Amino acid sequence: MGVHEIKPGDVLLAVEDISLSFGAVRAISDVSFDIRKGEVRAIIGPNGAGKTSMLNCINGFYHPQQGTITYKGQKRSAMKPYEAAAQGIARTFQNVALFKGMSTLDNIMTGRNLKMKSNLLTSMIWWGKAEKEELEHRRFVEDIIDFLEIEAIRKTPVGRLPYGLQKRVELGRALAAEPELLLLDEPMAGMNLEEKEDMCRFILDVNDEFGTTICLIEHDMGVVMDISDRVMVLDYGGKIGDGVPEEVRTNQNVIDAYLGGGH
Amino acid sequence: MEDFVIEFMFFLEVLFSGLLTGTLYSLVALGFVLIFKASGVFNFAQGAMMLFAALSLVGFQEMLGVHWTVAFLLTVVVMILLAWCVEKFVLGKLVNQEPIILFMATIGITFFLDGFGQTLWGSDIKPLDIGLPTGSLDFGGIFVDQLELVAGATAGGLVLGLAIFFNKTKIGRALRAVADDHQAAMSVGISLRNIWIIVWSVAGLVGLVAGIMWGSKLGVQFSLSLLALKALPVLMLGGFTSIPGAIIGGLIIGAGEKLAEIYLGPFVGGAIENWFAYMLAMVFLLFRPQGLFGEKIIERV
Amino acid sequence: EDTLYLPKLVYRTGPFAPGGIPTANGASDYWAMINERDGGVNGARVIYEECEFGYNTDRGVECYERTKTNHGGALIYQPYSTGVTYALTDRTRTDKIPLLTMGYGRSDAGVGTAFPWVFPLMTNYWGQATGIFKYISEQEGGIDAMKDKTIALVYLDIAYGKESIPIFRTMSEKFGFTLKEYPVTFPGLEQKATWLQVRRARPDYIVMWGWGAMNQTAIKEAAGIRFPAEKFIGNWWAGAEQDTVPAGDAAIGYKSATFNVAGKEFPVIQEIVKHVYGKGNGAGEENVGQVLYNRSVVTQTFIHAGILAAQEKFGVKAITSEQLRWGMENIKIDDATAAKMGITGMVPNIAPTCEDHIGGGSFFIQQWDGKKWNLVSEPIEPMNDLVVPAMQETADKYLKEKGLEPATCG
Amino acid sequence: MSAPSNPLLKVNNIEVIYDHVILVLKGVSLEVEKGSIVSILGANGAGKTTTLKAISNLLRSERGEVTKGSIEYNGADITAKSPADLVMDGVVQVMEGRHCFEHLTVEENLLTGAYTRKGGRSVVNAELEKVYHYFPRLKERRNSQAGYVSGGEQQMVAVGRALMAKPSLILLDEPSMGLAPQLVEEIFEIVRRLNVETGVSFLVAEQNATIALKYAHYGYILENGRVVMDGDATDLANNEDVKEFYLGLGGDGRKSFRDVKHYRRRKRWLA
Amino acid sequence: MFYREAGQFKSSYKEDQAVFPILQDRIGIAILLLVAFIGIPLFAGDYFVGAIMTPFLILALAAVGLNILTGYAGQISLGTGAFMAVGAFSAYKLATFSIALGGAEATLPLILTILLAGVVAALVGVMFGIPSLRIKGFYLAVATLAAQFFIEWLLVKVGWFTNYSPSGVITAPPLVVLGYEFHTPAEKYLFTLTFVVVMAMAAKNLVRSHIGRGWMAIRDMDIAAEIIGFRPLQTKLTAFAVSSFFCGVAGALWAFVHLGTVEPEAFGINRSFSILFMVIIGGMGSILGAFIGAAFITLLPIFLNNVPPMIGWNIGVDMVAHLEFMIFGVLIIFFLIVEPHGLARLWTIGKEKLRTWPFPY
Ligand SMILES: Nc1ncnc2c1ncn2[C@@H]1O[C@H](COP(=O)(O)OP(=O)(O)OP(=O)(O)O)[C@@H](O)[C@H]1O
Ligand SMILES: Nc1ncnc2c1ncn2[C@@H]1O[C@H](COP(=O)(O)OP(=O)(O)OP(=O)(O)O)[C@@H](O)[C@H]1O
Ligand SMILES: [Mg+2]
Ligand SMILES: [Mg+2]
Repeated sequence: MGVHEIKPGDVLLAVEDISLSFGAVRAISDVSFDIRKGEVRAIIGPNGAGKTSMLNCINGFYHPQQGTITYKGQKRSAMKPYEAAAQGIARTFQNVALFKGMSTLDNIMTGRNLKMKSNLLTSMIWWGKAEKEELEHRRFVEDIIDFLEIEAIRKTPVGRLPYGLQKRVELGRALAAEPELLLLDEPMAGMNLEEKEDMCRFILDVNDEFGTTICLIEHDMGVVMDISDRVMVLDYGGKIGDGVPEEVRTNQNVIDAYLGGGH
Repeated sequence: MEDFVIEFMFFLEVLFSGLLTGTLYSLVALGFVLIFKASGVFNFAQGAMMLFAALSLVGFQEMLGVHWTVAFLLTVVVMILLAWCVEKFVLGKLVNQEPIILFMATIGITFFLDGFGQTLWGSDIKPLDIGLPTGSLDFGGIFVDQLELVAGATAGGLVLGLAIFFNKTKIGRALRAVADDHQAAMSVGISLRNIWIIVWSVAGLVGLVAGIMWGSKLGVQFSLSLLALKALPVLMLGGFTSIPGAIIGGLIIGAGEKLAEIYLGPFVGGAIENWFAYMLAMVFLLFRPQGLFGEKIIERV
Repeated sequence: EDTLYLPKLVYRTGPFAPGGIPTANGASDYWAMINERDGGVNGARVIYEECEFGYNTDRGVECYERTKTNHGGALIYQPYSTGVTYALTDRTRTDKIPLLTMGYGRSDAGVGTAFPWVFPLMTNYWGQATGIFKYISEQEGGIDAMKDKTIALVYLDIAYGKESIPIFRTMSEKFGFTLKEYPVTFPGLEQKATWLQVRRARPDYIVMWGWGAMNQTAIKEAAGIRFPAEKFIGNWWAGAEQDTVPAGDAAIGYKSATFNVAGKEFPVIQEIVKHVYGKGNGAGEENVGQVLYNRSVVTQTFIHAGILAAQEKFGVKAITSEQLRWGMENIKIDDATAAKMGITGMVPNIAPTCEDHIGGGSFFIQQWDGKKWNLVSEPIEPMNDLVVPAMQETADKYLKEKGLEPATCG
Repeated sequence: MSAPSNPLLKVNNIEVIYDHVILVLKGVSLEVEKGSIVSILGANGAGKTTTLKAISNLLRSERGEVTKGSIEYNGADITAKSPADLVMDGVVQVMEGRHCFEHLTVEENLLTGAYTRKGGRSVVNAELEKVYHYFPRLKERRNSQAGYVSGGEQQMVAVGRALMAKPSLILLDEPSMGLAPQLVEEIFEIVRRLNVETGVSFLVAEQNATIALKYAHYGYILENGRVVMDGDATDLANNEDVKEFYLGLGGDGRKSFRDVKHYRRRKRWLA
Repeated sequence: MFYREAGQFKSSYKEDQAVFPILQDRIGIAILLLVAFIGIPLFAGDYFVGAIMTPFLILALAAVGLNILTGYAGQISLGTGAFMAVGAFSAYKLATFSIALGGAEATLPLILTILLAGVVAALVGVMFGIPSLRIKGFYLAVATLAAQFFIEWLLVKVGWFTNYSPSGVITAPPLVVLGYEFHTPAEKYLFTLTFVVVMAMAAKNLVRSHIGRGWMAIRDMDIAAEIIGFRPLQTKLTAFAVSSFFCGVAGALWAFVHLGTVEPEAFGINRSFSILFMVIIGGMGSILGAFIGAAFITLLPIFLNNVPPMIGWNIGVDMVAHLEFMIFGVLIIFFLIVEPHGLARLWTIGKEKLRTWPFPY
């Protein structure tokens, strides 16, 4: 069945009371929320609240025991991560998950794989089809590299990059897939102010230049409150708040459970 | 009816001798497990260590004409020395490298030991006799090899002892820590040095015991090191990190390959033991990718 | 100065060293003796050179290529390894160097027209199989007595071990005994399953096609199932001190084929003791007189005879490998030459020709008494009526696949 | 505090090279007074982690080496000491990026932290309880494999594990990474408590400058491999540049992250 | 290594993506090829060409194959020998196929025979690759070891594979391409060299394509790879297929070009191990590494073995062999300590140093 067109503002992804548990541990319990096309959606909450697990459910790495996920108006049963990727969901990870053995460039190129068609034979011969394709995508990737200002480390094996830069490369890899929905798990952890600002710029640019829908997890309240359109708050796997930053900031439960006195 | 009984007796005999042979494999596998547990290193040199130990034992007996117990002690010393060298000149310099690299390093050790052992003790086949019983006992038509009984008992004892040592002492925990993350282990003050020397010594000792068992069976010769290949499926089936796994795996593989050889073999031309052992292990792994008792493989983002 | 270059591929290391060492020592001692005693062959000094290949085929080939052109060219090769033999069959053909594979290698290599450069001599595996069967039937009182008998063939499950199976099958059809085949997985360190089966089958005789570590394990296992040792017969690669000594008492009574006799009493061995060890040289005193040692010595004497024949025919001392081929095809080991070589009673007589690279040899059965090997049979002739056609058949197939023309003799 | 007489830790102008080719530290010097909290600030790749690893000597296992300069602890040169010995001497590092022992449970992880502790179970258990008291969350998850607990929980494990060794100098590498805001505060509260109560000294590499300077006595600022600035935490906190580039308090107070999109600040101390 | 870019400006991505971006390298490679194709056959003796270079090249090809599987896709394999055997024996069957139909002239063209043999090996490889979806790391070795022993056994057991030759050996037909017979060692060497060069180039192209990146992604972090859209099974199986194809061809060459008459034992477990060693020592994930590794594992021992006689130091051959073993072992360890990522990496680092000399940093 064809997926009907989704306009900005419509619900891109709807999560209906899903629950996920690992043996005794209840990581998520009956959480429902939605992500609208074109918005920046934030998920916050104390450590171990179930934020990462939520992303894992969305892109099919975890399969909730209960509840449904509707993407582009299509209810989907348990799917494999690579199927989710094929549908335009890309993400970054909390513990950087780059391909350590490869250069920055190659890492970002892997983001293009779903778009590359040349087969074994043509790739072996290389000259002609494969090379042409490779160059096209290389151009696209170089744009991303410029955009993220990591030209200098193009050829560096990522294993050696400082933590912050690794996160940036990871973002690049996700962007390379030209995703419709971009999931970011603590993209700014371990960055200093200036780098966070850069990161924000990238996220916001992606958001309004390509209209990419973004769902991010972040512990830096400053960032979250400033750049996100709507914020959902999880605690012990349950949803304790959802709404525009202002509401959330003032929501007593949220303050008790998460923000603490400091804010 | 009559021949059914005979058939059944025979089946029992096959099963039993399979299990015993299995314990002989476990003896070899045990050495692998110890070292893998302690460093995530797949120690290719285990076979060579076993051969080297056995060679040294016989060598000392011949050369010095001493009683085997003395030779045994001398050999133990040698193996500890070996462990020390391995740490000092090899592993100590390869901390925090990927397992495959350490694996390759142990291959270097293998080549060295093979050469060194033969230089010291020659390549001739040497009978090894420390008075272990030979020949078979007859339990109402079921023959049981005495040597294998002894081997089985020894294997059981070793496993028990080691299991206790590694689970009851804090060294046990330290080992698993090291295997998980060399750097983090150092950062909490675990001295890789000591851990590795201890473990390689113990592995050397286990190798010596295995060497004695197989040596009295086959005579001490280069081929002993080939036994490593018999231990591999045992190891994988039991799980690289599990001491009890080594023995259970041994029993399963031993019985499995014998039964297969005798009840399947004839239909396909026989001599299927070798690959059957691996196929069997593979089937188990398909259901438990970390082996029966191995540590679960963490899959998480 | 005239020299004769005899390189030898040896394996003094690795898993098969126990068999490789005495073999190598025999050769090196023999030529040391010849040089020492007669200053070479007719005054042409023998350059004997070893190349270690550890029973590893690649290295064997490398050794061959390394040595073949040294010292004016190698005269002949004797690899003592099935794998290397196969790998060298082509190469020696192109390089025109004889390949002496006495007692091993392809069974069909005896067909001189198909394998002009290969010399199995004596007998091949098929001949040996038929001979062993003959011996057994004699024990049982004649071929007919074999009808209701069972023979178990325990063999190492590699190319070498399987070589004798076809001929055994033919014989069991022809003579009506039951044949039971029991492969042993390489390298044969662990044979429980095999012997449990043997025990259940209760054969009258066991014939073993084994090599290396497999042998003494088998001998022990056989004792383990209480099988009468004197009805357990190995082929001639399963009948050396290296196989019986480690097996201890289990080996007492065990029999095996051999085409050479063990012991020190033979003149040639005495000469070696006198001229080599007597002068404080020699490769390994402990091996002198052992089966494999003597076998190697005998093999060298055949080469020696070949050289003499060639020297005589071509009237040169430093003969070439091609001339040696003629020599090998024209050796006559009769009582006279045997005496001259000092091998009287040590090995059966043979007389190969251009077409027949076996030379109608025969062999003995020997038995281990716990200390030494003793002959327990007269020379046994193979059943050539069975063997020869079979050889011819596979030899022709070989030529066809290789796209080769049979060599002409004349 | 002015140039101190006999600091607990003294790093003299060290140079660090990785893989024999990559020069990372180009002469870093710093000192940690006994009983003080010192923080290192700096951009990504400035060399904070490298500095800490050089001190705890974990560098070698990364194929990096200190090629110039010296590191003294309690007046003794420790450049040659093995990490294990250093822990014995009371120098413990909490590594960047949650290095847990994945296959061990949370509790086992903490217990390995006490590997070097003498004096029986009781002592260790007491310590364990303390850590659980600091991080209640860990107590809840004590029996689950560390590999499966959440990122923040892993971070807690890493910090807690270091505390178990009862060290006298703790090297913290980005302790706040991935922790919820109130926990960040808590961690630094713990740091202060330990510092005040038991006189433990801290060397903290931290990106969150605001909080780092709030709790530290002294601070260093690293820019690609060199110390470009150091001073008392309070002085640093009031330094205009630091304010702007690390605390995000330009002349006109804190900027919104939305606005940064329209301009780029780029200034570096001459390094 | 930021400075790597220094002075290496490329005006187009095409140039930047060239296999040898740096001029000096291109010249070096050109010279190397000249020597290999012209110098060696002209000036080197039969021994060097026939007994050193040819086997070395064939094994290097197998190492390239295994490197694709283990070095690039991260799947440890101890079945290389078996896959080579499959190549050799299917080549034999294919070559003798039409002989069976009568009329030797009606045989398949040799090149085709060898390539098809590779394809057969690829299929077998895929079959034994399937468990890799669930079994990982060292445990995966079990699957490939099963392949190793099973296939070895099968070839010995089933007479059909050897056209019922009683000794279980196969004999290769003469090497005839378009009526020209490759006979002398030099000719055979050139035959091999051509194969190896072409296929190595193909391998290089493959690993720098998106397929190769897929393999490396799976190797470095299979979960992340799956999440960004690589299908694990598909990716792994392609790796198995391609790898086995290379090994298969290598096996066919080994039987047809190098040995001529082979028994299955020629492709035993030791072969599998030695090729794995080549990959690790040479450098995982490096085509160049496969060659350096092959050189190290095959040539070094021979060299060591030749040294004592050369320097006129006559000790027994057994002693020489023992020394060879020991020194070889020590060298393996030594190089691993100097550069764990293999000789190829050592080589590149060396070049880095050269390029930035005299100012290392
Ligand atoms: N695969 C798993 N197996 C077992 N427990 C798990 C697994 N994944 C997550 N958990 C548990 O589920 C809970 C939620 O984990 P999750 O990673 O989603 O937390 P989080 O919100 O991302 O926290 P943080 O902010 O620290 O990353 C945690 O208690 C964690 O221990
Ligand atoms: N193992 C290594 N091999 C080579 N270079 C390395 C290695 N580790 C770090 N580097 C380099 O050293 C420099 C400093 O790295 P380091 O991790 O110390 O920075 P950092 O200040 O800790 O950054 P972050 O704040 O992101 O953790 C970086 O440029 C990095 O590329
Ligand atoms: Mg998380
Ligand atoms: Mg850092």
